[in-house]
Amino acid sequence: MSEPRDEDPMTFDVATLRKDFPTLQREVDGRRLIYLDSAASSQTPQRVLDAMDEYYETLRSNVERGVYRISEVATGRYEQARTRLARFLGAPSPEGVVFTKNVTEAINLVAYSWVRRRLGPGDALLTTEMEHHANFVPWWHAAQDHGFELRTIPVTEDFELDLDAARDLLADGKVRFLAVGHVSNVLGTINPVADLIEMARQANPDVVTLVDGAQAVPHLPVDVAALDCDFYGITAHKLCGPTGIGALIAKPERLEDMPPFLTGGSMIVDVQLDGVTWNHPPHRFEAGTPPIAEAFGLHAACDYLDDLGMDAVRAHEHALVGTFVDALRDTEGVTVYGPVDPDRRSGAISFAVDGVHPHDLGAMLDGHGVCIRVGHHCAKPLMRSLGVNATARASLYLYNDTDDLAPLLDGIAEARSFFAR
Amino acid sequence: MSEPRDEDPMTFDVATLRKDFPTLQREVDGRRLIYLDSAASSQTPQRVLDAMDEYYETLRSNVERGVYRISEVATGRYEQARTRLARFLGAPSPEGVVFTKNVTEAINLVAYSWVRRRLGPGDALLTTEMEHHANFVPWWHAAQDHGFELRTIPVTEDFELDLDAARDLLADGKVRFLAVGHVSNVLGTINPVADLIEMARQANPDVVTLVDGAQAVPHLPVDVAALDCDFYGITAHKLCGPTGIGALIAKPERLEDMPPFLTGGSMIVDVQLDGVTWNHPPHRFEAGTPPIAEAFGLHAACDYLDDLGMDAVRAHEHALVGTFVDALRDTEGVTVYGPVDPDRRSGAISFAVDGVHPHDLGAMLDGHGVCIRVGHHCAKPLMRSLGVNATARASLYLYNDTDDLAPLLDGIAEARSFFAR
Amino acid sequence: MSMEDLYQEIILDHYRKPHNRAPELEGEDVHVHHSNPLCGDEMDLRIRVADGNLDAVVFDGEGCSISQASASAMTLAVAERDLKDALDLAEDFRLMMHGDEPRRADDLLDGVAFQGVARFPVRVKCALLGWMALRDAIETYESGATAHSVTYDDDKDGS
Amino acid sequence: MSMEDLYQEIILDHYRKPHNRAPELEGEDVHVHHSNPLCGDEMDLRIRVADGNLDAVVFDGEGCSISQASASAMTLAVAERDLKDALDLAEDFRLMMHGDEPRRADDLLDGVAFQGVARFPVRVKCALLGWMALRDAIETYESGATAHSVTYDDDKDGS
Ligand SMILES: Cc1ncc(COP(=O)(O)O)c(C=O)c1O
Ligand SMILES: Cc1ncc(COP(=O)(O)O)c(C=O)c1O
Repeated sequence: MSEPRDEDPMTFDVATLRKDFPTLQREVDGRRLIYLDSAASSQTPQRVLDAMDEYYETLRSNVERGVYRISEVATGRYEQARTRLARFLGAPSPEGVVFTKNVTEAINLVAYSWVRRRLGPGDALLTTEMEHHANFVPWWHAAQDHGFELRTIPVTEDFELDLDAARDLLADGKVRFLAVGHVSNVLGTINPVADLIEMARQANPDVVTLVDGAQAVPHLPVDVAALDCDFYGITAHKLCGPTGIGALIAKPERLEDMPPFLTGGSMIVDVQLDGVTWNHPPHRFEAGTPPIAEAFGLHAACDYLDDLGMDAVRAHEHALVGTFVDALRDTEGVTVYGPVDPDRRSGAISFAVDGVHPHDLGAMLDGHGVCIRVGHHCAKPLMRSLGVNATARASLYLYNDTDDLAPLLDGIAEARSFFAR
Repeated sequence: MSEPRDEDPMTFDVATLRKDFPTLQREVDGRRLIYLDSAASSQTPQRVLDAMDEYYETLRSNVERGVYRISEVATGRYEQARTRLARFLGAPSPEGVVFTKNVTEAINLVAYSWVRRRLGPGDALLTTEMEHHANFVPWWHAAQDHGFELRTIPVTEDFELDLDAARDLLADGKVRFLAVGHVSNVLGTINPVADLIEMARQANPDVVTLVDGAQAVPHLPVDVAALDCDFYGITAHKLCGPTGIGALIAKPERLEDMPPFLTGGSMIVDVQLDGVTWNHPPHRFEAGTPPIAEAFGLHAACDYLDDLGMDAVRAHEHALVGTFVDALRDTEGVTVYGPVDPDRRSGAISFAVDGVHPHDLGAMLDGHGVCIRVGHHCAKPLMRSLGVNATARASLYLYNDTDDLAPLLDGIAEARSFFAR
Repeated sequence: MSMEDLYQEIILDHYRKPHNRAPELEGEDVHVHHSNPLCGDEMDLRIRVADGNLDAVVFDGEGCSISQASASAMTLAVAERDLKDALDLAEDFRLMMHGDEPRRADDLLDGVAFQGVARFPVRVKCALLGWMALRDAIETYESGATAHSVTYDDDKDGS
Repeated sequence: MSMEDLYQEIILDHYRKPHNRAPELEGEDVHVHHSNPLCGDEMDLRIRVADGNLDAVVFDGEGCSISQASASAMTLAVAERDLKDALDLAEDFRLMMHGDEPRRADDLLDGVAFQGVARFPVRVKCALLGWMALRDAIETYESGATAHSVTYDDDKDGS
């Protein structure tokens, strides 16, 4: 992804844009709802809901098989969503776009259809200590069953991946698969994934690579072709889209010789009692009735984000995260876990408040109408490496602004005076 | 399931009820849309759409982790959907209800977490020749990889399962798993699943059983406890629910010692770099962000159907399918594939028209605003046993009525005079 | 989109009285079998080559009116053409099915009647079935083989 | 639902000055470790039994104010009770967390202050952590073992 261009810093008007998001209109105890949990799931603009309604209200039918018009149109629109997503991410062709239910399924697909079928004793899979469980447990589980080695890149004191350690871990050439998160959901760190991929290829030209883009695509302009990874995973509910849909974006040739994962209808071309002919990708990997309405919604989410401009989204968050991080660091008793420099981070900000357990902080902030997440954020290995059991996390998105800061700081102050001796 | 009670035959007014379904309100070429493809996907009532909107518009947040109120409420509602579905199906407890993206995933879950981990050379899995690919290909694929034997119960000339043959196939006691469809999506046949399960248990008391309920639950009162199967699969988009969600209903104890299938967030309680503690069922099997809005929608679909009464739905369709089958059988050049007696069948009616290829028939009917499905209906093994490449299928649901029959018959007549010499 | 756009009289004629429909071909050089199990279409196509030209092309199989009629019209359009020329014509037909104006409308003969099918996306693959089988047969011939079998999925037209 | 319902003064007192919080217990009979990794709660509970009575109960660990305060209040409520009686009290507390009126409000001592927590579903498991650890410790003792470790998921309260 590229940093926002300095000339022509596109911007948007947050106050106007907030009106697009129905849940942001509601009040809690007479206060404006301050939503700082978009890293868990983003709000959904009306336009995305309208796109799904259009399907349900005028085109409700199954796809890929109908000879009647509403089904033909629905099928065309479902396939357009694939093309739209490919374009949104700079993927060379829609043939590499497989719709899944979320990014977790996308990663598991690769774990089952590639890693479990190819890695064994003597091989290694390299991931990192800062992964979300979705990009860690599938590899761990596969390693258990298939006897390959799981290696993890540690995190430095600056909350970045330790690239020297990575180089060492790659040195023996045994790493056949690299799985790395693009942006950490806990630290906000933007990882140098293109560099890591290149480094891995230098150690083993046949290495296959997967990037977990769940926290990157909502916030940064992403160009998967430039990253040159084999697989890239996304999840719609974090990028203004609906629940129930995600995608695996793959190099089409990579899918060509992969056996299917889920099997059933639509993913085969022929079934005899004694043999099956798999369909071509991406259909080979989409068994059963897909999330149709959700694909309409995801299409609209790509439109929504592109209309704002991902450069502008990044520019807005870049400024905002700087403000938030600085303010939190200036608050007595607050420790921020994550890079300080907004160039190196996205909008997920983890922090601790002295003497206040994250649970208590979350409850206190809820009393202020402020929604933050507390806990391990599905990143236990990282929590261990940070030496904490849980953190509080405020995470920003395009509808957040500086007016969301004061309620957060007020809540923290109140929690401190309430709980801390 | 029980046949509708004779005393108090509940009924409903189809004309009124059609107003609940937005897509049925639309016209095609100035004609009322006649939707006869509910076996592929049903229409969705407004109430289901409203339930999803409620989530997106007032409670948009992730579930299972939030300490703030909208997330707590959303989590509670997500879990209520589980309880509601358990009640709808007579399942003993919500702990056995795992939400999936469709029934295909539900069946694959069992294929990966049970069958693939337990069956091997010397074992057999018994299924039938009339299965949808979703309940066939996963077993075939597992058999390929793990070397167990796949046996299939043939279909009689009356379009029913051959129970004598089933008994023979079970006789050697090697069948450790039985997978059978409750209602055929092609023939409409209602299979005697409870009897088959008992028969399989007599041959091997430890047999584990799965019923594919995709075509049963929308149309018949189903009581999974009475069936006494280990696993029962459903898919929401066929039962007035949204796309993007299905469920596996399991005996809770059966899930207890099953390893997970998809892995990632929410399905573990602890991850260390050297070990993982799986969460309890059903959460162990729900990795990643679930289809939240879709669960709201499925809940509303259960409410909608229960308010009508599944006995009434069955009574309505029982009468209607009799009328349709009789009328088609009385039409010159039409052959119906499936039981004649409405007691033995549900509303999916496959047929052939002499001298008219199903594709041409479908296109011609589309010109009359009539939506039917043509092709192999993801049941190639059955097609082979019927000796055809494709059939036309008209399938009925609660919003169909006798006024949908004439347009179908008119279209068939026109197709015959157009195409047949 | 009306039924008349799809089912022109000329198409129905080919469907009712197909040309060059036969289960066998004497002296065949290549036999290809193409199927689209999703539609239930099956097509056997046989060619005989003489002096680099298509000396005979026959088809057989099962399918909807569009696929059968298109194959029939195809056999007439490619008769006696040299192999390269026939491939070029097949490409012209394919592009026409994707909405282009045909470059060689005259050479396609009755094949141009299928232009309207382009507006019925699910039927495009039916119209292409015979042409794609022909292309495969010629390529199979050029590779030195005598038989080939292809199964289509929903979206591919062999391109 | 106000913060005051959740964080009563009595609860905050236990949080700020916990009773029977200690990393060790001389002559301990059972040590259990309970954790709820989803919240980041960890609890070590140690008991010493004399003549069938709880001679000493100490806890240690990390957790939110509710879990720490509830464990503190628990140690006072069960002190010197016989094992069966303590289990019964634990069950009373558990049912209170599920919305029931406590049968033994007097015996729960400061434990009744946690009644309001029942209205905060995500915090119920925090309040239960110490009590469930106690129950486990007693059951472990009765089974003849000396240590046990339990990890909770999101929805279970050990019931
Ligand atoms: C009997 C049967 N089983 C399974 C399925 C697959 O359902 P889904 O595509 O929703 O997974 C279907 C529907 O297509 C069906 O009719
Ligand atoms: C970095 C990262 N990867 C993966 C996931 C999993 O996403 P989902 O739950 O949509 O599968 C998340 C979000 O929870 C995430 O933040």
